[in-house]
Amino acid sequence: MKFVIAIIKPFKLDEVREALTELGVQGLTVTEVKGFGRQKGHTEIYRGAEYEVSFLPKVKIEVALPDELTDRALETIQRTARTDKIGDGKVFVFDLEQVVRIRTGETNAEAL
Amino acid sequence: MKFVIAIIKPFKLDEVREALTELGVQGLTVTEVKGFGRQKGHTEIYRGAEYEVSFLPKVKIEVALPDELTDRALETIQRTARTDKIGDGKVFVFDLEQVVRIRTGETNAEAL
Amino acid sequence: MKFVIAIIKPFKLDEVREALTELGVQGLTVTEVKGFGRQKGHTEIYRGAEYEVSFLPKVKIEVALPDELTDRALETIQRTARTDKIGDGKVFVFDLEQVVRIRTGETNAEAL
Amino acid sequence: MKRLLFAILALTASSGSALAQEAMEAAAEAAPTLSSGDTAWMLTATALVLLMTIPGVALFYGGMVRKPNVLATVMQSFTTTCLITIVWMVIGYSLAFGEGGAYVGDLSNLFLNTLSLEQINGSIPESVFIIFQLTFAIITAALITGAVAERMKFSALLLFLAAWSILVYSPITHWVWGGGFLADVGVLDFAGGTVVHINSGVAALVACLVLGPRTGYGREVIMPHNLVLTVMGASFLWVGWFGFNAGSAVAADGLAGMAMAVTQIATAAAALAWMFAEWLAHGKPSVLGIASGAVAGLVAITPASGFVDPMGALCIGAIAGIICFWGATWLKRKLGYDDSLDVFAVHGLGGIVGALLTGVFAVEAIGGTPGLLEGNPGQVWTQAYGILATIIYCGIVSFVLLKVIDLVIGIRVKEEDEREGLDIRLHGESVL
Amino acid sequence: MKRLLFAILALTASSGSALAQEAMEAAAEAAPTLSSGDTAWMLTATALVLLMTIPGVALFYGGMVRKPNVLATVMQSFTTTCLITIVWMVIGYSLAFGEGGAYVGDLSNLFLNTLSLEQINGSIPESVFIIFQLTFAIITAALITGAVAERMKFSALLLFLAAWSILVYSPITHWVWGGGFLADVGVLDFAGGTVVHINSGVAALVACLVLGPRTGYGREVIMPHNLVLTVMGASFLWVGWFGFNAGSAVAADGLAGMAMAVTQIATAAAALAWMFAEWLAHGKPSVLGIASGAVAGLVAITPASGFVDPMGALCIGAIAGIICFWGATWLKRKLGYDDSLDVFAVHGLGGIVGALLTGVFAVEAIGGTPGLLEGNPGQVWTQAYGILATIIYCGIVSFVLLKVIDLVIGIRVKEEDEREGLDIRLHGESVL
Amino acid sequence: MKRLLFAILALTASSGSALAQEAMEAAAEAAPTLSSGDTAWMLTATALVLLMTIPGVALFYGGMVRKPNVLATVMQSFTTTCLITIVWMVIGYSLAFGEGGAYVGDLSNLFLNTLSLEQINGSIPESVFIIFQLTFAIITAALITGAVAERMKFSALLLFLAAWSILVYSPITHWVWGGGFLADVGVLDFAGGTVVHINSGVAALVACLVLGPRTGYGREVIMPHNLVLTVMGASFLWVGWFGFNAGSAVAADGLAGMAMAVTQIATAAAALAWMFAEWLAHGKPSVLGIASGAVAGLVAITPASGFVDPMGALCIGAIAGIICFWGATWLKRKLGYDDSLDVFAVHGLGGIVGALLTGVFAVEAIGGTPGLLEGNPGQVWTQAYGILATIIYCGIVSFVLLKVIDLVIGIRVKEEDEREGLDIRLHGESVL
Ligand SMILES: Nc1ncnc2c1ncn2[C@@H]1O[C@H](COP(=O)(O)OP(=O)(O)O)[C@@H](O)[C@H]1O
Ligand SMILES: Nc1ncnc2c1ncn2[C@@H]1O[C@H](COP(=O)(O)OP(=O)(O)O)[C@@H](O)[C@H]1O
Ligand SMILES: Nc1ncnc2c1ncn2[C@@H]1O[C@H](COP(=O)(O)OP(=O)(O)O)[C@@H](O)[C@H]1O
Repeated sequence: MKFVIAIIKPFKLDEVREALTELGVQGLTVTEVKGFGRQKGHTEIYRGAEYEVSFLPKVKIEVALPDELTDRALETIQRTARTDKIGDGKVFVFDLEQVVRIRTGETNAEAL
Repeated sequence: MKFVIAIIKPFKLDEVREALTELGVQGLTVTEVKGFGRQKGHTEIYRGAEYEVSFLPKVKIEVALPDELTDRALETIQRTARTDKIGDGKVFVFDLEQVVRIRTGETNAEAL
Repeated sequence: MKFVIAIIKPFKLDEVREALTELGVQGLTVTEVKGFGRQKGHTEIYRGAEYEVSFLPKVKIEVALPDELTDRALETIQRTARTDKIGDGKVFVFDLEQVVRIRTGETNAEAL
Repeated sequence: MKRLLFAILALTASSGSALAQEAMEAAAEAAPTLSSGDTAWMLTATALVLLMTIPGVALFYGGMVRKPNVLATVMQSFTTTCLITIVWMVIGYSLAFGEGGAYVGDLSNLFLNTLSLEQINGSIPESVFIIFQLTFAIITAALITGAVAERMKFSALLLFLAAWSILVYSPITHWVWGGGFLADVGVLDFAGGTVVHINSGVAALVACLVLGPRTGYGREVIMPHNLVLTVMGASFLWVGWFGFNAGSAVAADGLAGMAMAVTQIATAAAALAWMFAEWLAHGKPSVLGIASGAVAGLVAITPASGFVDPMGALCIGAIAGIICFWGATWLKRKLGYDDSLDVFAVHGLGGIVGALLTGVFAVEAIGGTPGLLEGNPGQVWTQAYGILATIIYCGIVSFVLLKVIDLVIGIRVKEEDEREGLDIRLHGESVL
Repeated sequence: MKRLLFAILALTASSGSALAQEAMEAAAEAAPTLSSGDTAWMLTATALVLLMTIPGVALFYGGMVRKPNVLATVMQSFTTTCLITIVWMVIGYSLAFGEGGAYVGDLSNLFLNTLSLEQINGSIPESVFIIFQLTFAIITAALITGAVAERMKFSALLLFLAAWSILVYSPITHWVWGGGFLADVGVLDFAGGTVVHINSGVAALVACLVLGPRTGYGREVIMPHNLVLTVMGASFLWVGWFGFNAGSAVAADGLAGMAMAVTQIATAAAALAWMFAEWLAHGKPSVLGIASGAVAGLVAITPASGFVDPMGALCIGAIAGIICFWGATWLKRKLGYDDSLDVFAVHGLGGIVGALLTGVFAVEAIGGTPGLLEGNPGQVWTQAYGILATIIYCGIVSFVLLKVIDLVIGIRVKEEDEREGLDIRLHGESVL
Repeated sequence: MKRLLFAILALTASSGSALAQEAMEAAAEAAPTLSSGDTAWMLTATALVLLMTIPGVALFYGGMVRKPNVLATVMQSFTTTCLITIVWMVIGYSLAFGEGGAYVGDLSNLFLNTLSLEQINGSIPESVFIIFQLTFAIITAALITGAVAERMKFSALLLFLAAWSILVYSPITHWVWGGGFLADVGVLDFAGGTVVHINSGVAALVACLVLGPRTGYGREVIMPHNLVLTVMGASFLWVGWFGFNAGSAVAADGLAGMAMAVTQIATAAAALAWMFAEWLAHGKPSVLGIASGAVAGLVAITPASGFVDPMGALCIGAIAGIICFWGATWLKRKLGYDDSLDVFAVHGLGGIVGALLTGVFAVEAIGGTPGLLEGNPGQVWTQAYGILATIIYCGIVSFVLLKVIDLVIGIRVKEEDEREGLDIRLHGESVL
């Protein structure tokens, strides 16, 4: 199994989620994060004091997948989250050793 | 060492934390997340416009563990976080290569 | 490639980010989290009801790195995030299998 | 001819105006006329008392619940405002202030059908008096919602508050202010210590007992989610209370001024008393503490505000602050009930303390009635009588009402709704 | 000599005061004098109406947008307050209330250069009248911002509102309250159903049509980020509206009192009507619903508030609540325009309903004019005439203004700005 | 007999009332009587000024600090309200308005022990005057808290403000309004430019210098956490300021009306001036900017509000907006002190600008005193004299007080408390 972390632009979340659902993904977890990268942040000025705000709001999607779905999931995320503007984000793939579904105690493949 | 990510229902957090502490876990990190899964979300209606809110509030626990504690930790989480209702959440286990405690520079086992 | 998760004290974020940038890190992702550990929380009292608040505000930095940068990054984080007081936090290192940059489709090293 | 002479004499009197003034006033009493000054103040006072409920109580309570219930909580105050307005217009006002007898008014003013443009009450338009009094009916009902917060069914709450306002609030108002039996025996209640605060406090206690504690109460962490809202609410309560107490003079005169002054002093005293008591007891002064203390002081000075002087206010405030602190911390824990936002400890206890101390500190030169300290211990008993009557009647009727509603439609939300939060489950909304 | 006798007679009249009073009043009408009571109320009413915009409208709107636009949204109300103040002082007041003709005032009061300390308007200082009226000009402009929220350029908005206030608001005010042609034909508009609400509602509709829908509208989730703010805003609107409607009596008298009473009743009725309609239609009562309903009721009773009685108010409120609910849910979806915060559905529709129903429910004993129900169907047509005149003039001029500004500097922000949020992009600020 | 004739003549005068009116008024002056209209307005004005501090200042400041300090910050305003109420009742009022001499009042009114129901001050009850003035004492102290936000010990702050109110605020009030030496030389300060704003601004500057900058100041990001609160606070300040300035007429008359008008105009002008200055200087107009500008305008018009006309107000506002913008951005950075929320730049500078410009723009027809523009340059010097006296006395005593308190109990929290946030460390609470 793989565990995929995708950092995307917030307004793309619904689109990505729907595309993954169509692919057969049954669950995922979302976190609001702040991203720092090539995309420049902005300046905020409060009564003359300028602050370089280097972080931009992003959304992090975490999703556990059976191996066979991983490539298509990557492709799907990349396609739907893309706006071709800087700051579109990244996808990271990890090896996932074990999964347990809390409600049932099922593990691994069945637990996804 | 292992790194365990557990997605649970928010009101179970204190119970799970206490159970893990009893087990000997010395630290963990908690994030508020939104989960999408088999448990259905709800509908919000604002002046006639219906929005399917597919995400539910969940809590993510991250905890690094020595290998020998992992199984018991998994079991503990599963037992305490369980309500037998859909949406109880998942536990994911990863291999953890290295740990450093910032304050002391200790690494790996001692750093947990 | 490695994926590093660092839990640090919130007011150290800017310092750590700058130090990593100098090292050549091009991007990272930040989440507000709550940490439980050796550092004790505090008590809140509302109209006589005492609540042990065991969680403290922390910041989680996630950064994907080429292997060769990892050691120096670890050292940098540890140096800059350190206050020598309990609760300074931890750094976790994972193996990262794959990276995709959404905007361009570049993968792995080029995608970082 | 006598009148002519009198009038001329008046105009020739030494000061050239004092007597004339008196003559005019005497005449004015004979045939009451509208005073634009008094009317101006009472229009304002009405707006101020409305401000106490929306957004006052709404925010005061909204800040103290957990985040997934904040909209449901502010909605309760807002809806109560609307609901009681209609109830009052349809029947409540008539039952409270219609002629009637010793226990309740009559039905002569249903739907305010007798109200005319020219009708006057004292020196202000009847319409202003009606709406001023309505704002009291509103806040009394809205206060109760704090005790049942985070777990009562919205439909059941509306039913209960409408029925309660008609069957409990209107009659008790009639007893005290509508020429009923408590007025007759001389119970002092300037602005509603009995009618508003003991009344709502007792109903609140009964309601939270009938309803049972919140799921997880005493075991899980149930903390206020945003006390900034609570401080805002307390601020609007304080500012609005000038309308409540000084408005109860129903005139812009020295009595109104004195009521405002003692209100300010008692509130500050109670707030500091609670804060310092907490500082001593728990090691830290909290903003929830000082805000709660301020409300306790406002409550306690309410019945007294037209009867006591600044020193009396200082004492009443300080005593109320400490007793309500004790009620919200020690007593509640001891008795084990879950009055979510301490309506009983603050309004019930505070109202009782205030009503009794009115009997102690009343100053004849201000309100016309001396209190214990001026040698009239009987007033304390009279006050106690009023308190008891209110507690017994309100307690019983509230209990019966809740039980009946529970039987018919149920008063408590499902546990699942409590877990997920009332905002989403009952109202389909959430704060992001 | 006749006068002497009259005066003496007056003082000797049976009641000893009634006649004297009348004599005084008659005299007072001849040479108007300042009434401190009326002035007290109008100073207060002015503060109350200002409260409606800041923080009222600011919060009402601010809570309904998405979080990255909240500061931009509250800033629009705040800046409008400042901008219109200057516009009004420089020229707006003169155009609205300067002598002039049937369509617009003249330029005799530019920069308020004729204002003196002693100048009186009725029984209050001219200065108070000017600022009271200013607060109406402010809120009318501020209301429009709700329709263009989350996507209009700040600079274009300021330009538009300044020009609109001069070219649309001031003339229409003159038509109705400045002795213009709508006043002449007998259009009833006690506190601004036409001048304020239909006017802002129509401008809002035009503006959101010219501007186009928000990016993602209808496809993406665009939800209110914090309805606690919206409830607070609705509360300040409600409380402040007492100044709006009862203040429009420009005196602290029975008419002001009646205006306050009917305002309270209609608002509650509309709020409950909207809430129950929603409960039926969508299964849940929402706080956004009841708050919107309250505002709809406030809007609808505005033109009627000095003309109808409590029963009329109850009907007007209930009808307006349901129609505005229908407008904000069904009609808007049907027509497909993106009026971000439903300014047209609430203020436009609500204003039209209220203006028409004023013609239906007007009671001669209250405002001097009978309505349809008292056998004067013509009044409904007169009302319709006023509505139409306002819609046509306001619609055309608003459209032209927006098109011109669009040509010159552009009226819409870049899509990127919309995506990232106006707070950061236009104002360099954010809520953490 | 003369009086009789006069009275009859009065009643027979051509208009039938004008002369009678005058006769009455003349008589009234001889023996002052209560005016219900004036009293109505002053009751209201008192509520409005209280609104300025709670929730006004509390929110204005609370929104500008970092989130972990927001409760501590609003608590400072709330507690100050309570504390100064008691201080004022016990001794402050007596020192400020007791007979006394040129520099300070006497102790004849300790604990308000001479206050009676009938006592009158001008045309309003003494009780109302006392509480109205109390609200000024409250806000002056509360304003100071902005300079020491996020790092001062709560206990030390309470001690300092209590002592400061007694030793600085009361005497300076006596100088200007209590018949003291600044009144004698003819310093114009209608509503407190000197007494309230320069005074609090200077104390604030001294306090932040003695306290030292916040940990991380100038290096770390220290940004306002929620400017919605700040805009709300600014709104309540603005609305409440009508009570502050128009209330300082202590009557509901033409002067009150004019004060309200110029307040509105100057505020709008200053807000826009700050906003446009910032737009030019930094490329973006910010909501913090326009809100700050509004407060700067309110401050600057305060001393002038009973003395200038609308054009003067426009100028004063515009000038103050720009100077305070310069003070909060350029000057503060240049001098390097850390006045957390710019109390000195807004209230100190704004107060000085306003006090001086009062001497420039004063109009004899309004306030009885001509200014520079009407050929009386001396008034500017008189104003400067008042400013200097205040700065010197306030500066020295504030400094000594702080140093003494620092020696005895320490005035600054531990660095750890600053890092973790005052809410949790000092008050055991947090906003979730
Ligand atoms: N090395 C990295 N480790 C973790 N997160 C990263 C890394 N690089 C980028 N990110 C995340 O991806 C987001 C987008 O990256 P950015 O460099 O701005 O644009 P792009 O993805 O188009 O190159 C960043 O805001 C950050 O959240
Ligand atoms: N494949 C997945 N990857 C990541 N998170 C998941 C995945 N499946 C479920 N989750 C998380 O677990 C939560 C519970 O899952 P759900 O399917 O609703 O119920 P259950 O765990 O009882 O089957 C989800 O809300 C989501 O946060
Ligand atoms: N085993 C762990 N797994 C995950 N997070 C941990 C673990 N131990 C500590 N942490 C995180 O690190 C933070 C600091 O740890 P703590 O024990 O308080 O101090 P120190 O790092 O100085 O030993 C905690 O608040 C928590 O967020």
